[in-house]
Amino acid sequence: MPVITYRDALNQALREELQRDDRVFLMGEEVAVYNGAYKVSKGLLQEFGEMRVVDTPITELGFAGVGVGAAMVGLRPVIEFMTWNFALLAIDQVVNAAAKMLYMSGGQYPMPIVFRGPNGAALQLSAQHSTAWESWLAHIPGLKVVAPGTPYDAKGLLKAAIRDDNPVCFLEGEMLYNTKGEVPEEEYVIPLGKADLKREGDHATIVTWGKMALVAVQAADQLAKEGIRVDVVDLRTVRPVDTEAVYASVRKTNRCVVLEEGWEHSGVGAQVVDYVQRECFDHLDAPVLRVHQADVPMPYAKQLEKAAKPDVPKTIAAIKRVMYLD
Amino acid sequence: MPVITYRDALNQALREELQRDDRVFLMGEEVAVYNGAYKVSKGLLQEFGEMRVVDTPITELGFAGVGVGAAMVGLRPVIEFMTWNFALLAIDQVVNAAAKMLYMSGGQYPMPIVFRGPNGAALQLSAQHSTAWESWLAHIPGLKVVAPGTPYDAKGLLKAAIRDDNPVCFLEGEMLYNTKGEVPEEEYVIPLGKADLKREGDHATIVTWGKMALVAVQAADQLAKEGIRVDVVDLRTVRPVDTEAVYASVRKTNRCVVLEEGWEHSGVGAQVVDYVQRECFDHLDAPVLRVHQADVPMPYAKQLEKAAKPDVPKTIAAIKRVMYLD
Amino acid sequence: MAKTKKGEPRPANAAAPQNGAPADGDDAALNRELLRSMLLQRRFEERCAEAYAIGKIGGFCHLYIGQEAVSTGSLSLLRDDDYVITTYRDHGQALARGITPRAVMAELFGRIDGCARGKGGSMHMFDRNTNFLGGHGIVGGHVPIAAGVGFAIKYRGGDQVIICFMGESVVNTGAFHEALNMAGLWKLPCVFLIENNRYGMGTALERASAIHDIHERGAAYNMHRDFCDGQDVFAVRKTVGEAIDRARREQQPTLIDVRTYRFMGHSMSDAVSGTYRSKAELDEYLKRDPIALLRAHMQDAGQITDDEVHALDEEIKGIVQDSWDFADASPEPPLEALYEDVYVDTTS
Amino acid sequence: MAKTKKGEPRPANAAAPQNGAPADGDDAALNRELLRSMLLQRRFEERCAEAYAIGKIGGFCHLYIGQEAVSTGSLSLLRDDDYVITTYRDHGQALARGITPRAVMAELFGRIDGCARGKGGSMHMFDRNTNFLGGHGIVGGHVPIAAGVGFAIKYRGGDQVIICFMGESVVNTGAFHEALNMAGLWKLPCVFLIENNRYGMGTALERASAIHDIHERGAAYNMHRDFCDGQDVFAVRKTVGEAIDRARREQQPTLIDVRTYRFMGHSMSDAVSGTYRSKAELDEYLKRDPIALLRAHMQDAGQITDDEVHALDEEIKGIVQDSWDFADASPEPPLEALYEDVYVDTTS
Ligand SMILES: Cc1ncc(C[n+]2csc(CCOP(=O)(O)OP(=O)(O)O)c2C)c(N)n1
Ligand SMILES: Cc1ncc(C[n+]2csc(CCOP(=O)(O)OP(=O)(O)O)c2C)c(N)n1
Ligand SMILES: [Mg+2]
Ligand SMILES: [Mg+2]
Repeated sequence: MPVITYRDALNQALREELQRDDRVFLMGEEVAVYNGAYKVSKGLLQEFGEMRVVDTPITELGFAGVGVGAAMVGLRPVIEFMTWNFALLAIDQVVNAAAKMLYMSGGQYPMPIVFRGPNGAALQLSAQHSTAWESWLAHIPGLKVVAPGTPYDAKGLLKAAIRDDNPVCFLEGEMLYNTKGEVPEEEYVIPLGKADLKREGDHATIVTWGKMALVAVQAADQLAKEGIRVDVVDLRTVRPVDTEAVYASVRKTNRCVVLEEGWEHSGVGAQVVDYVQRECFDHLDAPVLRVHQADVPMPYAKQLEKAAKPDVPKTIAAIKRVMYLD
Repeated sequence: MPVITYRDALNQALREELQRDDRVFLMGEEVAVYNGAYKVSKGLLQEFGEMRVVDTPITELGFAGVGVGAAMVGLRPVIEFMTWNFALLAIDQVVNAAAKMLYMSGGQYPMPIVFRGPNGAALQLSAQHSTAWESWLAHIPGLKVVAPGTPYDAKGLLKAAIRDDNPVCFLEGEMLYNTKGEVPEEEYVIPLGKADLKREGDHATIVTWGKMALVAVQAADQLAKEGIRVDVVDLRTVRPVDTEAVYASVRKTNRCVVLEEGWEHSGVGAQVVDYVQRECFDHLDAPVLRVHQADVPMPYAKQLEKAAKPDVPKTIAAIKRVMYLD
Repeated sequence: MAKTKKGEPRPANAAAPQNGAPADGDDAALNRELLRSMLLQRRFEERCAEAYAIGKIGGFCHLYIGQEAVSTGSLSLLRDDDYVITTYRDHGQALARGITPRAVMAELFGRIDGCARGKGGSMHMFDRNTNFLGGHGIVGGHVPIAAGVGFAIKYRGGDQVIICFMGESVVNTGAFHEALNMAGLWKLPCVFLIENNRYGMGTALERASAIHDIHERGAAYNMHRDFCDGQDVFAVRKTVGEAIDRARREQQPTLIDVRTYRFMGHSMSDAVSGTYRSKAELDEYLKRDPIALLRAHMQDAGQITDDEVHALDEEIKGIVQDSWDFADASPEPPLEALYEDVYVDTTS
Repeated sequence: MAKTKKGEPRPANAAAPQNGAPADGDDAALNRELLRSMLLQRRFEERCAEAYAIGKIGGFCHLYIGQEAVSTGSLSLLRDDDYVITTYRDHGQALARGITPRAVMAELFGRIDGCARGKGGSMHMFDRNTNFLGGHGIVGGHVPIAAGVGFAIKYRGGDQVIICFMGESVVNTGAFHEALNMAGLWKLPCVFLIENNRYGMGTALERASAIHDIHERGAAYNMHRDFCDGQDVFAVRKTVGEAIDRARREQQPTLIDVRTYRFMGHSMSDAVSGTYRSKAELDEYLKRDPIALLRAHMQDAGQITDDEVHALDEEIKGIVQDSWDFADASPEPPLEALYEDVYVDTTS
């Protein structure tokens, strides 16, 4: 199977869906002439022309709304946010328009739109460019929220997101774009809302998604060397959550750590904890623990940033704590 | 003690703080000539003049930013959002500017600013006007988030919020403005971050805040008639959470229900569950349960709206479930 | 979803001149359609006020009384395959576009036969059949959406247009600015129609906008711009007609300041006058009631008699009563509906 | 927090003419200050590029090379108690305003002696001592903040002004529009200074804005507007000087299109030319290097000799090297700093 980058996997997904359905178009800042700020849309302008790969002014609120309008009348926009940090400016369109349109129109206006872009921290980008937004987005009924951690998942889930007739927020990772993995040549689509067991074990469960799937797998592999076997349940989609997959794992392992990139307070991780304690109450041998960003805006200085971020050692420590090994 | 409305309590707090400190000003849509869309600022224009009680154009992003700028150079703005739904347009200023300014300036620019307005649903205002935003706001380090449920709390907390040198999001309730309660004549200030035990009991705990404090108290009073005694822990501030108050109650009652106005997924309620299961694991005799809005945008039709909202019967049912009485 | 039912009034756009040329006042049949459309809105809104007072309508309710020439004049020029989008003050345009009074009233009553199945309410009228894209509650929020519809029309190479109605406060919002810049830059077939009723809630235009001739904002986007008297349905038709032509034939957007006035409070919870505008000012504007002006014109031109006006009015009152009865009889949405329409379960 | 240290260059504003009158080219002492300021920025940025390449600076890093006449020209006119706010492309203004090269470099290196204690980095220079209100990373986000500072000045009855620097892309953002409308409406003492380097990342102005003379956007806000050559420090001083006067004396805002060019890529990760702009175009603009232009003027006017230029350059290189050494020696923030500055624990 070809080994390609996460970036190329996304590029393939976009290309294939643009080819497959001429209602699909890509719009955002620098997506066309510049090939994308992170080169995810490389070559698409040449192949599909400027009506289908559209550079916008710096107007997140405006072009998100353009996407909503186009989706209302039957197109299938893929709206790129250069990063999700800037999507805050557009969030009214995502939440008050895209997510609510079907409902407030009494079912008349489905919203086949994808909002996508890198989410969370890269390296030393400081406070305004480093936030992971999935907890906000997952809060909102009407949205689906997807956060793939591998090239394979990225491609299959982006294709599914574009084909879905609901608004999908698709969270990529700047630090993931260069990561590599196997991606089949033949077409495939991964259904939204299905978790993937990235590692199997019976001592404890790590529930995670997005960029942290990599961290979880690394932690699992390191723990394996110490004889500790953990399940890594990669949710891939944080709205809806594949609760059955989570419950199945926790009922097997009786211990659970939730690993997320973002902040603790009212994070998706808290929701997973809520699900687990509610449905696996009698199975739990320890409180569910969480690993997440320090409760601070992201600092610039290298070692502060490192200290702020969730990582493999912190994950391993949490696993050991739920196993009462520390 | 005088009995006044929640609206008048807020009005008193604003008036007193405007009198006390001439760096304090109030800005927002319709706050001046119109006396506030919900009349919270009644009479303030006459008393303090148009430089200190300022009507704005409909530009949430813009005037929130004006507040941030004014706060940077030493004023103490109180920014009114006509409702928090519209604050989505301004959220970049609240989150990326106000909440992060102190940190990214390395401690040089504190942000003494209050963002306030009604939060959550009133009656039949439909999908775009009915959202409770505390779960989003509480997610953000750098913000404090306050949600008073009674006139007494509203006044004391708003005064504290205005005096605080950090950015405070202050969530009121359209449905609370006309509710009444005792408010002393003499000055008082309620510290942010302190919960209040609104009812005392030993069978179970209800943790709640904001508008739902009323619902919780009503539920408690009804349960009392059936001989079920519950603690009502009114957090009043959802960032930071007074976890000690929560733990103390749950360690006493061993059963807990979290009641919130907003949506379930990654709500503040989930965070409270996380705290409780982590710190009171061995005390819990049942999973923590939650009562919250149905996972849908708010519908207009009266009985659908009623079905969507958390209320006294749903709270009582949850209490009975954690007590295994159903 | 609303379907046009037999026996209900046809929308005025049935009478739209094929070539989009401005109507002069000579076309008696047309004028009668315009009068009917405007009168329907007036009588409908009067009954809404009544229904609101007795609690049959809830939530926020923004009446359109005084502005009827704007909706009727502009929408009378559209084709069926064109698009309309507007704000929360949407009853008037909904009716003028041809959503049935029954479906609009049922929506207001929160019933299953409403044009949004009772889920939207007063602020969120939607109707796929008439390309009525809502009823939006966030001031300014629908303007980029309108640009997106314009984009889609251009994307498909169609010759439809969209009219985007908005209050004059909208011109101060960031959403307006971002949308109009893109519409000007990309040459989108949009008519941005400001219903300038001089107040945003309690704030006079002059207290909110740094310029007062607000169509001049169009200059910032290299956009055609115009203004007209919004109480004169012929003036509206002329000015909007030119803009529609420009959008349809040249894919050029236009910003129009249509100067009108609302005769009621901002919403049902706002006094008609007293705080931010005087009774005297209101009285002055009441002299330019758009319906009275059209009727006077028609009477002067011998196009309608007093008796005919009276008969028309009675007919319309009957239609509105029918819509009330219909809405009242329509069931509330079943509880299962709560969880419907959050997601569709289709993919394409 | 940065304090001006002895032996470090004084900011050019030390030489600001008391009456704010535009400088002509005859004032040798002034011109030498201007040259010094611009050269400092140039040499500083060159070393930043080097430091970035070897990983001493991380994150996004947007250099100012080519635009130095804009910062120096405009900030040379400010008083110490005036305010400055800008974007992520902020090293140049930080130095021109008088934050020490040491404090700026230490910030870039992420060290405790940085002007934001290592927490801000390249995009977030802050300095309370010089009223330097940041370094902001959200395009357009700082423009309402600038209006807020203008509001505060007016609130207090002061006669300060604020200069708000921004890239030309900013004029398309909603934040810009909302802020400028309020500044125009309320007459705030703000100078909105567009550093129009013709590109927002890879997007040419003409592909993003529906109008190309972007200062004309000011008309939409009833605001004074002007433009000038941003490579000519005298032209910048003249045009910005008038705007500062207007702000200070009449509390009138101005929007200025200062036409400049960046000689480097958008950030350190962007090629200098090749994709969205040609080498030929770049070469054409390089002929109008603002520092070369000023030096040529001074040499022609006999205000400076080659030897003096060389000596000045060497001195400045020494200062920059000193800033590097200082930054390199400055400790990383201790781990406790992670949790500091999230909240203050004071009330007022
Ligand atoms: C973003 C936003 N801010 C505030 C409001 C509250 N609000 C509803 S209508 C209105 C006034 C709008 O005035 P205008 O645009 O002139 O329209 P009109 O009501 O006069 O038709 C305001 C402030 C809102 N709905 N959305
Ligand atoms: C709201 C927002 N959208 C997108 C970005 C990403 N971005 C950073 S700089 C930039 C280009 C800005 O160009 P301009 O305003 O002309 O300033 P210049 O970089 O040329 O100085 C973009 C798109 C951002 N930081 N903020
Ligand atoms: Mg109006
Ligand atoms: Mg630029």
